[in-house]
Amino acid sequence: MSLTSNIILPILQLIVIVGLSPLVKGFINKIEARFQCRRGPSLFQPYYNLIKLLRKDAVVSETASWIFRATPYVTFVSILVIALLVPVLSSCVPLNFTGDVILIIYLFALGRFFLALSSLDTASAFGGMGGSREMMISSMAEPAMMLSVFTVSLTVGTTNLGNITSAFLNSSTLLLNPSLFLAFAALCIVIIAETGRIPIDNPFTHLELTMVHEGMVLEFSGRYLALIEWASGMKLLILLTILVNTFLPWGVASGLTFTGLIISFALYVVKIGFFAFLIAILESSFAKLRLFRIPNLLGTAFILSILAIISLYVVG
Amino acid sequence: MVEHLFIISIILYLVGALFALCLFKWQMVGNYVSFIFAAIASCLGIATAAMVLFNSSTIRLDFQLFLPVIKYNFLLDPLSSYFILAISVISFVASVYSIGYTRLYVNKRDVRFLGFTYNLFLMAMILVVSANNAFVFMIVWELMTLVSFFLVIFEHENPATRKAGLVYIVMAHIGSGLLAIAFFILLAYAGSFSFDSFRDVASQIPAVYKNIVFFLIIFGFGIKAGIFPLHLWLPMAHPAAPSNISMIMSGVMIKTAIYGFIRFYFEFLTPCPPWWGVIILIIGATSAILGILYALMERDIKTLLAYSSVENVGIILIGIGMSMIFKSYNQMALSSLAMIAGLYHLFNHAVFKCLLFGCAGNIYYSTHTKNIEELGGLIKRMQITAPLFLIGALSISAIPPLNGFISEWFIFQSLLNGFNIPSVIIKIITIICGAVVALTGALVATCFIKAFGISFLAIPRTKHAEKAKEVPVIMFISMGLLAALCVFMGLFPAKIMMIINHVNTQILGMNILKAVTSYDWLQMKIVRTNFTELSPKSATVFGLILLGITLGALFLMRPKFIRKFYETWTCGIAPEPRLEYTATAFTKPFKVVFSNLYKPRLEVNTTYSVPNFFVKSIAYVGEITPIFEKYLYNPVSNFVLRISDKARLIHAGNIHLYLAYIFITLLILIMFFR
Amino acid sequence: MEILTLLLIPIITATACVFIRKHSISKYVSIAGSFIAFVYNIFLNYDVYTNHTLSGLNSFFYLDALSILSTQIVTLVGFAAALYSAGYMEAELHEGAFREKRLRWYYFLFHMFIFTMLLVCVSNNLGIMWVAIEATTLATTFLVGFYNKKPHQEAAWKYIIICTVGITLALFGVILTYHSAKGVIGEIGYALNWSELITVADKFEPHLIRLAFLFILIGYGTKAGLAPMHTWLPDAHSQAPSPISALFSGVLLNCSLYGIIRFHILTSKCIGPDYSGTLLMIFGLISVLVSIPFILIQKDYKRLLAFSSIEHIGIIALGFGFGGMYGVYGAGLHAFNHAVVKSLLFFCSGNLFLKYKTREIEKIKGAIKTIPITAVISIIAIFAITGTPPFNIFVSEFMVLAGGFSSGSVLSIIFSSLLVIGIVLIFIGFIYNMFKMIFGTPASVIPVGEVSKFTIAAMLFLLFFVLVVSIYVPPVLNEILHNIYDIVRNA
Amino acid sequence: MTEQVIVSSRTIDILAVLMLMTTIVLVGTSRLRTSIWAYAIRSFLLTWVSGLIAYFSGIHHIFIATGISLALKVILIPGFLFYIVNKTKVKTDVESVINYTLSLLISCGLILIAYYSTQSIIKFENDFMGHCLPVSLAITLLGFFVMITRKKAITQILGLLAMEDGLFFAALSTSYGMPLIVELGVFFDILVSVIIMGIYVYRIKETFDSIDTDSLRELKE
Repeated sequence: MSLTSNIILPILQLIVIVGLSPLVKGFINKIEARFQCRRGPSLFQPYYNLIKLLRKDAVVSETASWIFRATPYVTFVSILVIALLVPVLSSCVPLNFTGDVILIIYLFALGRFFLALSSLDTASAFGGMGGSREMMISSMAEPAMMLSVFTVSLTVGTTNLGNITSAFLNSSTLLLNPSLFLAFAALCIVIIAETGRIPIDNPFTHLELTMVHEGMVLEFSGRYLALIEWASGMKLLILLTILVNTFLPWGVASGLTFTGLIISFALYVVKIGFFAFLIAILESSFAKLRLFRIPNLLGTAFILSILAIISLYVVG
Repeated sequence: MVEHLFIISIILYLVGALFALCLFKWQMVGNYVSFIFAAIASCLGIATAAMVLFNSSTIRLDFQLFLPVIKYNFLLDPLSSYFILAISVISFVASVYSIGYTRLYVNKRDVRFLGFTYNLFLMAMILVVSANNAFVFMIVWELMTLVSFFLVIFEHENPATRKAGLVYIVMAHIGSGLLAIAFFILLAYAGSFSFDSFRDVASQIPAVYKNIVFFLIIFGFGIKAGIFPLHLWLPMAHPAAPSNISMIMSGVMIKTAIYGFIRFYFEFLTPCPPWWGVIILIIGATSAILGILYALMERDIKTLLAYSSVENVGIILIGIGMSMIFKSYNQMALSSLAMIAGLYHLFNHAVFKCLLFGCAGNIYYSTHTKNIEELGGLIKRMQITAPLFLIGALSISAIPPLNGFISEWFIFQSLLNGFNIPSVIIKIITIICGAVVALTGALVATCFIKAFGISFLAIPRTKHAEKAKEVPVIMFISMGLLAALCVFMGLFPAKIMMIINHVNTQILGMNILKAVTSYDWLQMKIVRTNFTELSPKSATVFGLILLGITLGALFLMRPKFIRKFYETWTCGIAPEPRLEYTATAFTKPFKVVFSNLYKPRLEVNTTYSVPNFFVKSIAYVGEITPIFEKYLYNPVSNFVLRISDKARLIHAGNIHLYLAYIFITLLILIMFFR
Repeated sequence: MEILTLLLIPIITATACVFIRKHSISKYVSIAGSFIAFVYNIFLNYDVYTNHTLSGLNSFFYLDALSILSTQIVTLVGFAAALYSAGYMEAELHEGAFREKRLRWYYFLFHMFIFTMLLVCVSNNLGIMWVAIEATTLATTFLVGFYNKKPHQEAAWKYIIICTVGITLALFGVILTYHSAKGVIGEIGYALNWSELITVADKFEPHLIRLAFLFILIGYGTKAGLAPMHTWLPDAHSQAPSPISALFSGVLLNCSLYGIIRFHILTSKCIGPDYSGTLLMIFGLISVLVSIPFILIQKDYKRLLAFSSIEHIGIIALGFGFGGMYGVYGAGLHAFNHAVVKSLLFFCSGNLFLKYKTREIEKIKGAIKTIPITAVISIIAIFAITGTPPFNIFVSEFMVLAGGFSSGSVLSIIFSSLLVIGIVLIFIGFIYNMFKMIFGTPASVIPVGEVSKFTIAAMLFLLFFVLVVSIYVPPVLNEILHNIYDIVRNA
Repeated sequence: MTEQVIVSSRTIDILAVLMLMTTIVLVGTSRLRTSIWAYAIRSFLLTWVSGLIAYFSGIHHIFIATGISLALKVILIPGFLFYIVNKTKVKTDVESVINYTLSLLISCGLILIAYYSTQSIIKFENDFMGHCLPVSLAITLLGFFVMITRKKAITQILGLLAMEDGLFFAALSTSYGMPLIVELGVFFDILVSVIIMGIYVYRIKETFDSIDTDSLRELKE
């Protein structure tokens, strides 16, 4: 592929992911508000919050060390790098060569690692609690995620998301595979766990004993909080993107034509919107699970993904 | 040339040992001398290994010295030199580190003895991986065990240390006994002790004997490698030894067992049936997951690191096992891919585990405690140790762009390639191992977040931690080297793979360097498999660019950004250590989730100043049951002792009985052997 | 003639010791005597080394590689023991364990003991060999009961009764051999001379020889401490003074085994090696297995060492039973190594006893603090005796095992595998007890410091051989071992 | 084969059986002095045998051996034993571990074993003195048996002596005795060992004030 595309596409992807991620949050909040018969804040409220926070100075705990101050940047940047590794509008990913889905998973781990550290850094009990719970949930989610990803990459024969998407685009019959549906189900559960939505974790609570993700970031403020919020928003969007562009890749531009990009963008927005809508329904129709029920849910995901693999191997 | 270097390095080790012993008065000097000798010798070792590897040659040294009937053969081929490389790198670093660390003991204990055994230990390890003769191998193997045993019981006043030493030497010796039987069975076919003859008869040994040898080897080397459930000695001995010794034991000594596995399974016992590989694979997966689960529950930082060594050995064995499976299905390219994964992780683990043990040593040096519950806030007091430990922690949890990630990635790639295996069962087993590795990775991250966060961050929990201060500079120099190595091996995997490829070409006869490396559109060398490519270098570059952009944008948005410092909000009270989250609490969720494995036992006993009203103190005891000791080791040993106790009736002290023995023996012989 | 001189040296020393009343002199006399014997024997060594056999007094004496190895061991350990008893008995004397004038008899019997053992090794006539072996028992009975308390008398009684019975049975074997030899040779006088018998052994009457070997095995086996005839051994070893125990384990057992081996060679020349070899293997293995439990749960460290002697005699027997280059060479080397190391260990135990006044393992702690030199030496010796590389016993055990595995027969492979397991278990027992005694911090107020110079000298002397042989077998020894292999093989 | 040889061989066989009977007496009796007498008689018979053999084989050194054994085994040693018995003033009856009828039965079994195990050898000998080897083996085994079952220290000595008689008889009957030097050595050993044992019997009596070997059970695991 030409040099121009290698310049343009990354920028496009970054703009889309970075730009749209607050909107997704806003959208979900709006829908949920509707379900609760409220008018709810405006779609663009998250943008206002971010801008407000970015304008502010930060208050830092005096027990905290440089780890605490480095964390927001690490998290944010690691997510940005991931944003370059997933196919968003076009199936040819700019940084295809730099890494595959395994790299993506471990880049998420990088951000999580630093968040958990900084949660311990400010000698407060809530942070540690949030951190340990977060680690527990993500560890439980890890095998299911890995296996469902493996299922997909084994059907296609590559672990590069870009190649996966294009392969599915080229032959849609590949997609009609029961094991892929199992993998899809598993991945959905995993994504909910990873992004800390209900029923795993409640992103709106600040009730101490129920906090998981919020507990970790409790001590951040100002610019740091903005970066972390934004990063988590982007994480949600990226995971959704992976989901849609892997399992329903229709319309994703294979080349780099202007029209193609426009179409795929439009379809992309629709798909993401759809899934955001589903999340909103889910969140407003379920209650949060007890902490030690969560492993059962993730275990289910794991079983699903194992079934996916086995069916792939045994049936073919 | 090379052989001279090799011999010189061995001699230097010996000289260092003797010097250490000879300098009676000046312990400090003896200390310096012995460790400097060791450092020089290990440099020579590095040079030797590098030479052999780069003009991938094999060099034989045969001596007919000393003992009559037996020859002393040594062989430097790529495989052994790869291990010599690892050992020498680690021992160089450790020697430099020891110069500083040993000050802890000067004029308190006999440092001369430490230096003496230390040098012998390094020499023994080098000889183990270069021996080419069963007899020599057994000698140096046991020498290694013996010397390390003396290092383990260096502080023998402490009963725990004595127990550790006892368990270590006993288990190690059982292992060597099994090894000896394996060697002898091979000898019965080869007719000579030399490994060359073993290689020659490899194909002629009948299957049943091969299987016997296979299992003997699993146990013989497995004990040294610390695979579950033979790991018992490892978490006892490694913490008991001085930190500079645990660096080496955990870093490279247990790897000599891996060397043994490779030697046997890829040279003496070829061709091996697939199920051998499967067994190794399963053993690896089990050790990995169980090792990290036990590490998670540990509060003693060195024990934690020891358990994590068990886990990493497991991961290495997964690589080796995959390689064996592919080899027995004659898919050499994949086999060498898996071998790359295993050997890469082997080197990585050596590096970061050595780094981490070094940091643990620093902590012990300045706080005199190994219990992380008593630490905290060290990041402000030990400002160089902290980042070093962080780098170690990041790379052991396989966080890109550090070296741990690369080998993890390769492991995943080779496990994914399991779909090439004909048998469905094995396919499924490999993929389940993939899931296990994923879970392990996540748990490792948790474990080391705990280790780093609790011991380095927030407020000191005890006086030890408050009074902590930075350690002598010389200890950093070495560990800085290791940290740099972590980053380097993370960013330039192709270089390391070039080295490992020499090993592959030797033991698998397969050169896949072309297949696994290529160039991207920026003409940077990247790693690739049949699934995908990986270029941590450029990923990092892009990451840095993006970081720059982010910072720039933020600066533009608010040029004069300032931070205000306040104390943490703890619901109104002033923050104090007792409010902090502890290591136990941090891993509590896992204890609940995996309670079937841990069988946790907890008791809370409260003492009242006024009964049932005013609590004076609450003692909380929570511990996990060591199931392997309880359900495996104790029953066996009790059984043996009970039998022996029964046997005492033979010597009842009655002379008539004694005469009757003779009489009956006589009659039996007369009746039946006449 | 040279051989006669070798025999005269201890006799002269013994008589001299009787007449010297003062211990301060007699100890030097005995040391000197045994030292001369030791040096002299080295020269004899070279004679045998050059011309393979040596005979004297119109072939009444006969020296070949097998016997020179034994005499070498006798004189070597004998010298060390003399050196050691100089220090040990003096310390005991100061303790008031016995009156000074009894020491004369101690030295007299000591050297008579050495004399009888030398006679065993050098006599050409198998009958005389029998007489000499019986004589060793008689010479040592009073040494076993030297302290003359209840346990010592009991040990002495058991010792003399059991051993005499055994030896008596052996006499039956000798008679049968003589009978069958007369059938072939006819001429009476030389009919029991080894040098004659070996030439005509193939013409013997097989049934007689088979029966004869059984009696010899039982009889001399009793003296050699092969299980299940070993029962006298722990008692005698634990009750005798440490230098005597050292001689017992190191030398006496070897001498009796030497007798068995002679007949083993005859038998295998007559009816092939399998019969006697298998018997040796069986008894060797039984001895190893029997010793395991008692080593694992032992409470008395001298008994511990005694049982370990049983094990090692078993290993030597196994080695000869396996046969083959590795087996025989290893067995011979093992005999030497075991003699040296075990005597060294008994010396260590003696020092422990002098320091702690008890033979119970439980009551000893932190020896490395109180008697550092002894402790370090005993650590080395313990690792050596358990066959841990890089020490000498490992080499010989390794060769014996190699002989077992490479001999090809399934039985011997099974036996050697069992042997390996046994060795490992015994190692465990030893190390466990070593931890109890050597390490840790001494419990009560034991004065720090070694007891006597002589004891340390003796231990260092033996330690030297331990360390040397563990990395280097001297050419003389090597040649002798090869000759032994030839002797056994030519049968 | 000349008349005289046959006669003497028959006589020797008869003497052999007599010796066996004395040994059975040793097994069967419950009186210490009786068993010492039995030993003396057996030794006398043995001396007779060796005299006979010396006579018709005409080998001179056997005469010497005969003389020595007469002096030693018939006179000296029994005398010494009687002396010990008187000196230690033990109760003069023998306790046995197992009762007498049973031990007699067992001794029958032992005699059978002796015959059984030597038959393969006798087959190859001429019929001349066919009983001697089995009988001597039987005597040895019986002596051994006595050592095992009798509790008194002295009876153990007697058992030992019985064994040695058996051996001498074997040596004489099969091959006209051993070479003289060996014979002398053996005699010497026997004498010394009996003396030493006697001394120990005395000492044990002193310290344990009984010569019952059951009291010697301190040394055990």
